[in-house]
Amino acid sequence: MALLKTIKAIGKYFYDIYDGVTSLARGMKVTGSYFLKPSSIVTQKYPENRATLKMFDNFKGELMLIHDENNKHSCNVCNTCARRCPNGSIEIIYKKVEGADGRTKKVLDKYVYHLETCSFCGLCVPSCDEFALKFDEEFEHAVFDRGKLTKVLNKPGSSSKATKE
Amino acid sequence: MYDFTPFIESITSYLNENLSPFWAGLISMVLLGVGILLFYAVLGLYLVYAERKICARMQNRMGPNRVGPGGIFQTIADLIKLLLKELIYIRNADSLLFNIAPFIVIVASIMAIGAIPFAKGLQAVDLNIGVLYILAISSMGVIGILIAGWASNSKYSVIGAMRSGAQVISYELSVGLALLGIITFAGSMQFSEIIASQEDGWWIFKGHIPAMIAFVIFLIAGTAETNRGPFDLAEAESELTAGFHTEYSGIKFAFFFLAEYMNMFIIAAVATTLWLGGWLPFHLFRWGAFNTVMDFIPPVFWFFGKAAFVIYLMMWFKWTFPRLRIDQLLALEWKYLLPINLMNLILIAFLTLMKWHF
Amino acid sequence: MQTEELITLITSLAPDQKPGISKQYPEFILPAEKLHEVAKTLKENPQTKMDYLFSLTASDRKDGLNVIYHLTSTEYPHTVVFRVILADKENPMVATVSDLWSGAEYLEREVFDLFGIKFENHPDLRRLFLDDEWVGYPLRKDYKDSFIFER
Amino acid sequence: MEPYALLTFFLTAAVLVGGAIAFAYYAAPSLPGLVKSEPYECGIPTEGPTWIQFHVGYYLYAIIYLIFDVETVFIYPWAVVMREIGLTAFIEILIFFTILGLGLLYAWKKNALTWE
Amino acid sequence: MEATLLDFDLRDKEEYIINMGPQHPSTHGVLRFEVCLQGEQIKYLRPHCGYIHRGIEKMSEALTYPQLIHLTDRMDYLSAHINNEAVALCVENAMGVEVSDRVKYIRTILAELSRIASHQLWWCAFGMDLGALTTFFYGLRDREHILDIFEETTGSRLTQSFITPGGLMADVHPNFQKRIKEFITYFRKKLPEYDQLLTGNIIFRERTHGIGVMSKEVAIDYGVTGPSGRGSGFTCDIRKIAPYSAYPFVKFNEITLSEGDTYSRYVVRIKEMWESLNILEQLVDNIPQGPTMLELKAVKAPKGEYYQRVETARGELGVYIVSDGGPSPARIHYRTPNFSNLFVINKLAKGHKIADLVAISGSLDLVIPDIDR
Repeated sequence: MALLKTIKAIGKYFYDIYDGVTSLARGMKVTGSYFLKPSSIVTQKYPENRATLKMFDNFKGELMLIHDENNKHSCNVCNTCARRCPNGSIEIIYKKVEGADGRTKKVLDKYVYHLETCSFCGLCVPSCDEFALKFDEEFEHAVFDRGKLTKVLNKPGSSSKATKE
Repeated sequence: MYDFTPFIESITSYLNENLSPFWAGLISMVLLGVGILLFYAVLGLYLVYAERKICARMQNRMGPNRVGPGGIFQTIADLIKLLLKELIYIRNADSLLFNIAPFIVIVASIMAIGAIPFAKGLQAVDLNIGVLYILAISSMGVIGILIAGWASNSKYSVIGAMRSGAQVISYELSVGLALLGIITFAGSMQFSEIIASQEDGWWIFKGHIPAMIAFVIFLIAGTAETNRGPFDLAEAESELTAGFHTEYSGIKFAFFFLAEYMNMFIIAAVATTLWLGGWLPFHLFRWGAFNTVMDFIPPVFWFFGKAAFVIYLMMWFKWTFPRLRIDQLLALEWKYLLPINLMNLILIAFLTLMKWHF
Repeated sequence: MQTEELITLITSLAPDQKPGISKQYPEFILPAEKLHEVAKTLKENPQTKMDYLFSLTASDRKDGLNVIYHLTSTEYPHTVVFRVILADKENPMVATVSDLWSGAEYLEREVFDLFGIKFENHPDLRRLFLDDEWVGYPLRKDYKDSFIFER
Repeated sequence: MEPYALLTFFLTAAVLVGGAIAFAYYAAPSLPGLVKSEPYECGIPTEGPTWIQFHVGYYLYAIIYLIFDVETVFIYPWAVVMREIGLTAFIEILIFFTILGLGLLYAWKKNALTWE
Repeated sequence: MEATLLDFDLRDKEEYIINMGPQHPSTHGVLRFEVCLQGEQIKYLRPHCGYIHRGIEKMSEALTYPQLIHLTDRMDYLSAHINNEAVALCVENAMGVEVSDRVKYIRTILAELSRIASHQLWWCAFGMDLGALTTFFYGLRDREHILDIFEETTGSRLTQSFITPGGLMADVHPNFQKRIKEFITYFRKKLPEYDQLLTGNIIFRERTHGIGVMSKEVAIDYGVTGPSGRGSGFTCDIRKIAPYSAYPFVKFNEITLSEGDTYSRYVVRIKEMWESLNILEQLVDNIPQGPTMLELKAVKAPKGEYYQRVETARGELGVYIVSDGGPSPARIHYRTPNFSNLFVINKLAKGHKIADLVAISGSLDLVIPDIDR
């Protein structure tokens, strides 16, 4: 009985060696095969491929106010987006203008967007009933000065579609 | 063909004829020193670059590709960076030992190169106990690691030093016993004679399976001796942050880094010389034409080609396997490698006795 | 065990229990001094075997600090919620259940850290997330400090 | 050249290390600080002394190593002359290895080869 | 329960205390282990957390329910979809509304994709912990495919904020189904590679077998859930116990192993990836038509208390909402899986070596922001 046990132990000893060597060889086969396949390289040369780099359709890059070709946006200063933003990243500065019909109207002065506090949750875009907002594909946000992250989204000289008359 | 002996002899004789013996000796020393430095620097930089490229390819990456074509000057840029980095001194560290540790590591790796035959006649010293000399010198490096870990006065470093202590007491044996097999076959410890004994075939082929087993064991133990993955317990990045060289910065760290690669080269060079025929070209029986073509390739290329193959194997290990634990490291040596090694040596002795090797 | 049986069992242990507000799970409002006893019985009773405490938390309500225990069994599909209301906000105190469920030790430390509820017989009651020098208990409604930003 | 070659190697190493450190000493910036000179322990100050008596689990291995390493040195001369002496050397080494192997087996059986 | 106080008293004697973390390559975040060593053996260890405590629960008290999701994204950022789903389900339950089947299906698909992505990241980080550096890149390479699907549909790769109370932020991208099917075939080919590289490897097996054994009782006692608990035989899969979203419609197995060591925790995760692929395959072709957002006037939970359990990639996530009937919760508590999974580590690592601690903490798959919240 003891002999059988010893033989078994010795058998297991050699099986372990065989098992170990083959298992190591299997692992080496994987890495070795990738070594021989340059086509399997998945990394990209980033700044060089900037021209061909395309983000996905829905990519949430940076908030922007949509301007049409006449430099008009459709923000009507309802402040919903600012209220919906969990971080207070949107500040809408407006001025009161007397309209043609004599009533005072809110007109967008500055649409301030704090990129530094934005967490890209995307709550602002669907909240807008006028579809005035969207995310663009800009992803290179790095700047040296934090102040540069505070952006004014309405372009200079632009006006709202609502205050056309 | 491609014999370096006349070239070197002509230099020495030229110096001896034109200068006094003292100056001739000094100038030849300086020439040799410059040669070593150049060789060391080029080889070190090339090996670091090769490792980066190889591991990148295995990991589906591109590897260095910014500095120079294909990133070939990346390591030079790194070297300059490391040279210009601040040398941080650790409070309460043993400053003498702390500073001497990189020196010991570098000395071990440089002095071992002295006995390696790169080509016919291109060997600094052809000691009659060359194998023993390399074995003795290269194990000095571990002492440097031990000192570095202990002197840093950092807990991670001390644990790393303890681990390298465990490594030195284990793998030294396997390296020695694996080498003994070929010494038994060749009947000499002199590198030139070992190479001469392989004129008619490399030992890895002539020695049948026992020689191959010895080769594999030597590779495993050699990888462990150089503190490389999967045996990099002394620096074990994920456990000890950087192990024994946690506290070393700038150029002092670079020495440990460089020495690791040089030790790898030394192990590869020894494996090449003993098993793969050193600088001898690859010959097949009776294929006269094939053998002539092989002879045209200079021996230096043969040597470095074979060494590069062994180095590639070691890098392949490192980038595939997980790291061993300290008790497994010891168990692997004492329960597997050592008994196999002893049996293997008896087999080799038997083969030698019966003259069954070619 | 059905909800009715649970109610009878708990009522027999703590006669002054009150049914809680949750509609999701059977909930009981227990007096602080009875909590440990009831919890122990529910854990050890072979018919209930409430061996898995999946949530222990607190909330600051008008009637005092509530400590809420969510218990379930890994054998039976029943879940029970205990609530202990500590009206004394200066020195709220309740017995620890960390001797029954080891996981409770750290959950209680978290509650102590953020609500200041002390757990009697807790083996290691220290702050978990905040510094030991932190003043006040942030999740209480009356907590004020300079970091709080009013919208 | 030959007699001084190894000395040259040693001196080259000294020049390399000394030169590079000297260069770094002058070229690299040096802004020592109290925090900077602390040993690294993941950002937390070290607690207690580092150099205390350290329990290592492999002292038994160390003793066996000592034995085996000395024995290995004995085998080197044998290996060189094995070819010339032949059968006698083979039988002698067989006896030598039997004794050595028994020692290893004994250590194995005694669980000296298991990390406690 | 072994008393921590007793351990604490031992510190008076001369001991070798070493800090692992907060800046350590293998703690996967800012967590600190105070480890007491004897040689290489761990006498005891104490986890210290709070380095990344942001007070999400306090912040949430000032936010409306739809706004909560951008914070839950950042708890366990590797299963952001599932965290969002938990909040969404809890609020929907409170309001007594039910989303359309389309939303349920898409939520479940996204959740299973996150689970695979999370396990992939865990796999590569676990290999790194054990010193196999190549695994890291293979795992990330395959994870990119899932992140691309996420990016195309939700616009973000990590903190997606896509599942919201009442439905989804938007409908899925037209390529959604095609890409998932491509991914399933791709990943079915790559998963055996994981086994060849790591699972079968003798060094790996020796490193993980019998290390950090957690019995079923200990797992239940500490509330260790998810793959870590299931590796000990604790059947704690909320997808089976209390099915939500589209899980009642699919057939899948709860993977449990009884050994409870590091290796079985590893195997559970590998098998879960296969199982998640099966779930995806069942769902992806059958997404029904329907609205993706409920027409809700205002997202307000009625007065009361609500609890919702979901299964994230790391275990049971509970969302506990106390509402006063207002637009924002009076108190919200997240019972996070990693919190419970972390504190069992002293029990597991005691007596093992420092290298094993790395393996054990890796096998528990800790995400530190989820502990600290």
